[in-house]
Amino acid sequence: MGTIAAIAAAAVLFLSCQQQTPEQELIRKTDAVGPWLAALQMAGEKWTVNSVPATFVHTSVDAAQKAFTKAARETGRSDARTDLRDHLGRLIAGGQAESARLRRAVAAQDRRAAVPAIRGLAALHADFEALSKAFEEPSQ
Amino acid sequence: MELVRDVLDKQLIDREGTKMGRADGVVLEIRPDGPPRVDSLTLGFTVLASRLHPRFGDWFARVRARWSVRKSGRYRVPWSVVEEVRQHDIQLAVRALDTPAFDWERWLRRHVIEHLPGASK
Amino acid sequence: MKARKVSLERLVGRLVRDPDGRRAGRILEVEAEIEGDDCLVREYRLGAAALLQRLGISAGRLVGLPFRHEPLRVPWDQLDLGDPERPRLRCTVEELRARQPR
Amino acid sequence: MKKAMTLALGILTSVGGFFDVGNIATTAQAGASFRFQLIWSLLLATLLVIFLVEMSGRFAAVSGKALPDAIREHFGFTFWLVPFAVLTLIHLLTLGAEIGGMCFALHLVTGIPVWVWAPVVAILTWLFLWRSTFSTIENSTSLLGLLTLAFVVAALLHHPPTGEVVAGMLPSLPHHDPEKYWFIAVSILGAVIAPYLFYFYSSGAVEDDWDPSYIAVNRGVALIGMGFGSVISLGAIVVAAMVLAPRGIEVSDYHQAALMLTDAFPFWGFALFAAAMGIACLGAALEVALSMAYTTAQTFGWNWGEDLNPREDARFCLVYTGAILLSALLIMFGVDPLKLTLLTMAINAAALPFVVIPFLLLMNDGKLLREHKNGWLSNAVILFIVILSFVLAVVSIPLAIRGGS
Repeated sequence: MGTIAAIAAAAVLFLSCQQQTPEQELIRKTDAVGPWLAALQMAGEKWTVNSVPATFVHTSVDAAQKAFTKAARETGRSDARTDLRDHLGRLIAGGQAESARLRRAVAAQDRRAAVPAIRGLAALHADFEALSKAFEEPSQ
Repeated sequence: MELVRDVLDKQLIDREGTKMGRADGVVLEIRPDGPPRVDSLTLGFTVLASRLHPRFGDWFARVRARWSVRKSGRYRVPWSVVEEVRQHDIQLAVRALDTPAFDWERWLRRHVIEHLPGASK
Repeated sequence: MKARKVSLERLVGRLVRDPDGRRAGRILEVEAEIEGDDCLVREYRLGAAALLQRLGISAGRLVGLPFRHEPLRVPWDQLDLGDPERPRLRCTVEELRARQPR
Repeated sequence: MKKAMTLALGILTSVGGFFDVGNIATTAQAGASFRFQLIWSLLLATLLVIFLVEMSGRFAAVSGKALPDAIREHFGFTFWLVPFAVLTLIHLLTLGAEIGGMCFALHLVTGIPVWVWAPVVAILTWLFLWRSTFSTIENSTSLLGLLTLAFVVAALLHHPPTGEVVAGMLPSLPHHDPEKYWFIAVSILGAVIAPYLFYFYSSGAVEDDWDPSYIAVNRGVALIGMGFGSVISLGAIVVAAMVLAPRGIEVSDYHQAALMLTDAFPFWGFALFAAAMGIACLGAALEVALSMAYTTAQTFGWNWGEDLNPREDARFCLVYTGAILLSALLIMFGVDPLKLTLLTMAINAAALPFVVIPFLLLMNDGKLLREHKNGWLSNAVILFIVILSFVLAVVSIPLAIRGGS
């Protein structure tokens, strides 16, 4: 068992010594944003075709807002380049605005109002994907 | 018979077939004029605690004395009531409910279980 | 000397030395026999082999090692339990080895 | 005839019991983040759990003893204490995760916050245990558990690319997020090889009065039951890979997983997911709570049995009551159910050596099991997978914590 523990400790040390730039670190800490944008888009689409109930969209938006707030905090705290931080900040603010718009449309049972919100989320998601791809950690 | 393998830690069964605890400890009597004999089996958390470390056992006994519903921390089963040592359990000639081994069980039945709805299936 | 009581579970694992202070092994099993109403101790078994015997497994076999050592058997009258913390043989380890069955 | 019934029921139960909150969480994550690439860890885990469940049933059938009972009897209290403590921790955490899963399923349908449901779910679970007998629990939850087959049907409806699914059966290195990849691999191992599963199984076999004539039945239950169970997990990976991955949805919250079935079943998908999750978690919660009570009662030699009246085994009932209460508190105090689940599954994997090795030693005891003891093949397979899971867990847990996921 001693040998195993030693190997494990060595592996942990080795992997934690791999340096990350502040930009990569920020991308990693905010990596929940993209999946949430995509999930809200899907929830919105499914709501418009009656596949999910309105309450599900509400609670999903609430959960996503928490993740957005956390990501915004990380962005504010980060030492990453200003252009990346500004870009991320705009994306997160956009996500907060579009998800709130989706939530209002769903609450009002207004399918037509939901469509632009869903489109907005899709555009933000595409933008986010491109951004994180640009800063992705090189894999071994 | 091997005392560690066949007696220590074995399930104890009472006269009515109720599982009444395990042989948490075995007490030997060292006699001046003959081979040591098995004096009794002991049961209880205090016995278990002192198996981990004697000092832990003493500490546990003090804490227990303050809180427990039992009068004594260890219950002694004299060898004379051991009827048979079988492959998987030890048959005793007592009734579990009459012994201190069931103090907690009795207390729970009387003070908790009886007050809950649907205690019999 | 009058009768004294000793816990089996505290005896198990104790290191036994012979009168010369040499290690004989640790107590790992106690053999007893029922005689009438009493259950009397016949011998003590010392050493790692006794542990394996007690676990009833060939732990060796599990990792592919052959099962080698027989436990050292100590007749009840050859073990002095005057101080249960420090059990002592009444004979030397060599005498005991010479007396082992087989 | 009775044996055939036992076989059929046993298979149903294991299919139902196999798929629980841990499987839902880990397979959804695996499929969403790595598509088919982590199928190998599911297969590896299934292989081990088949061996372990078969051994556990064989042991109970031959010796008439459940594992905790036999391990303490054979190796003594001090030896058993470590596995016992590890099992207790695992039981409490797993029960918390299952209760969290039920609460989340109710939250999905009602929108009422998860923590509000915790006391309701706790009382419901407790009432089930308090009022019913072992076979009622076994049979009702296993029949309802078949709802989880929805994942398999959905997977087939999506026509997954066979080549990629087969390629995922062989281990490969990830193209991105290696820390996440290994952590999910470990969580899958821990979710499938849940220690409570095979400890519980032996107590269940004793409750059902198995004798050596059940050895063949037992082999069938282990192989077919666990095999089918893992097909459901495989279905969930495939669905997540086909529905969530292409949209860029990764699962960091159960809400994201809840959309999985809506592509295959536009009308029923959402309700099916909630129902499958709720029922799978209820079944597992009952088993985990019982398993905790069996383990504790056997450790101390108390009377035990789910078929007895609560007043005949008061302490046994007290243990499951306390366990449900403690675990429900975790959820009531706002612990995130998904995070709790993933952490628990990784701990399961790390705990494997502690709970499997004493069991393995017992299985090699010729005096106890005679001709039914383990062969070298089972020993080798089990040791290999257990050590592998342990190493992976010990390496990946700190990494995942550092990564903040």
